[in-house]
Amino acid sequence: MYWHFFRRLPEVDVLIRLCEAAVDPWQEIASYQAGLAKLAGKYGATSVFVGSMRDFNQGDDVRSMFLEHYPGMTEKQLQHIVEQAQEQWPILESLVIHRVGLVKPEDVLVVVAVWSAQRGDAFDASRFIMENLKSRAPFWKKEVLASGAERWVEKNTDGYQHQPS
Amino acid sequence: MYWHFFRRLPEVDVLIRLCEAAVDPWQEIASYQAGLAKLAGKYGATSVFVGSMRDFNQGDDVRSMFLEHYPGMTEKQLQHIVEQAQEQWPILESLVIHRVGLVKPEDVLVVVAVWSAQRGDAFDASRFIMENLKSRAPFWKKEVLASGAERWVEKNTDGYQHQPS
Amino acid sequence: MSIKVRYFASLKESVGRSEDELQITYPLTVHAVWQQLNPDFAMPDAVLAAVNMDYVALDVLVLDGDVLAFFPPVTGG
Amino acid sequence: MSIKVRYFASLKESVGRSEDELQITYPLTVHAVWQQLNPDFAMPDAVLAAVNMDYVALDVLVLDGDVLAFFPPVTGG
Repeated sequence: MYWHFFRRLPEVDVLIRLCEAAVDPWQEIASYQAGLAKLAGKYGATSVFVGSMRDFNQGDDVRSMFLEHYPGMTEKQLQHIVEQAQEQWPILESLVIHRVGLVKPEDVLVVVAVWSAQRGDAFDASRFIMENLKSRAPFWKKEVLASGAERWVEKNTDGYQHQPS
Repeated sequence: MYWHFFRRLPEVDVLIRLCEAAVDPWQEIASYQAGLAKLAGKYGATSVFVGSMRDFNQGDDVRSMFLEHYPGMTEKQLQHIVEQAQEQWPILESLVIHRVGLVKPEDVLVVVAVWSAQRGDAFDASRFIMENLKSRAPFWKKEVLASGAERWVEKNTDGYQHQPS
Repeated sequence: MSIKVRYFASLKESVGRSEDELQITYPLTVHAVWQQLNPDFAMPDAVLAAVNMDYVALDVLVLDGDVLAFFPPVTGG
Repeated sequence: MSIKVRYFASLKESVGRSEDELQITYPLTVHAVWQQLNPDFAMPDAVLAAVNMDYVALDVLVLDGDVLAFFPPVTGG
């Protein structure tokens, strides 16, 4: 029906992890970076974004949240997003962690970290990965409000909007 | 000669620290964040930039580097930069750490972290702080090359250029 | 030809099922698959579709063995 | 009137001093202060100047008690 043209990607490592347990982002990044011995002295820039759960949304107190996802597709799309970032910026290494399942306010939901030689690339690539994750990775949030009522979050707020591609 | 119009700034905390000893950025951020109990559940976004020393620059191997600065002015300018960020974006908290003195390859040189409710603000503000730090904070790098030769770094490479203001 | 259809999140609740299996004798578009399986429920405007875990347009044809997924706009991160 | 002048980094090495003290009887611009203190060394184009730790243009007048600093483009971060 349609042709896929496969392209060889540069050899760049990325770790993509979905996590049911609580995430300590700084510990995760420190551990991951400790494993990057071969890149020591090569990267001058690390850009990190951590998204965490607020205790309010759209004017309501939120007690907890369930993060549903599409196993398999999530990993495939995140991999694809990171590969697209690698094609656009000379990044050396990336890390993407996302919570799934039941989460509580203050919990970390997502971690994106990018290592590169120059800071502009790390800034751009981490934001690209984050924005594309928000619009293309198949996660859905269902909030439990203080009242006990449940509701699906219907759309992501915010700046950049990208079409699925 | 010229008039200063002072403006009251919103009450936002910021920690600015110059550091002669080695910096563990993830530990620093974790510790600082642990002290933000009053903001727990309020921030949904943390954007972090870490700049570290590479072992090469302009085609040469670099053995070590001395970071000179202008004590007093450095803190004043960094404070001013963070206040300007606070005027432009609704950020909740910031952290700026910069090494001074003798540094070695792989050492962390700078840490900028911004906490905010929404991710766009944290991304924008952290990049603004970093770019302005690069162009306005009075730090100067002198490299010691593998050959033993010393040289002052004459300008910062990179994307954004801002005039001192 | 057999295709597997999956529903996620609020859409799963709306259709009342998480999966369907559809036997077809000729190729159908993504949109036509929805109509066959949900004759009384017009596909919501904002629905996203994926075939074999890649996003597709609604006029793409679904082939034997494909896994087709329908879901609402994503809200991760 | 007395003003204090400081030099940093490569500029400190070029002028061979880290500080000067200048007594003046009338206000001088930043640029004129440089010329008085460094008559044989034209101010490099890229030099930055700060009065009391704020950046200033080279035509700003320096006042009694001010601390004036000259330095090359900054390279931190």
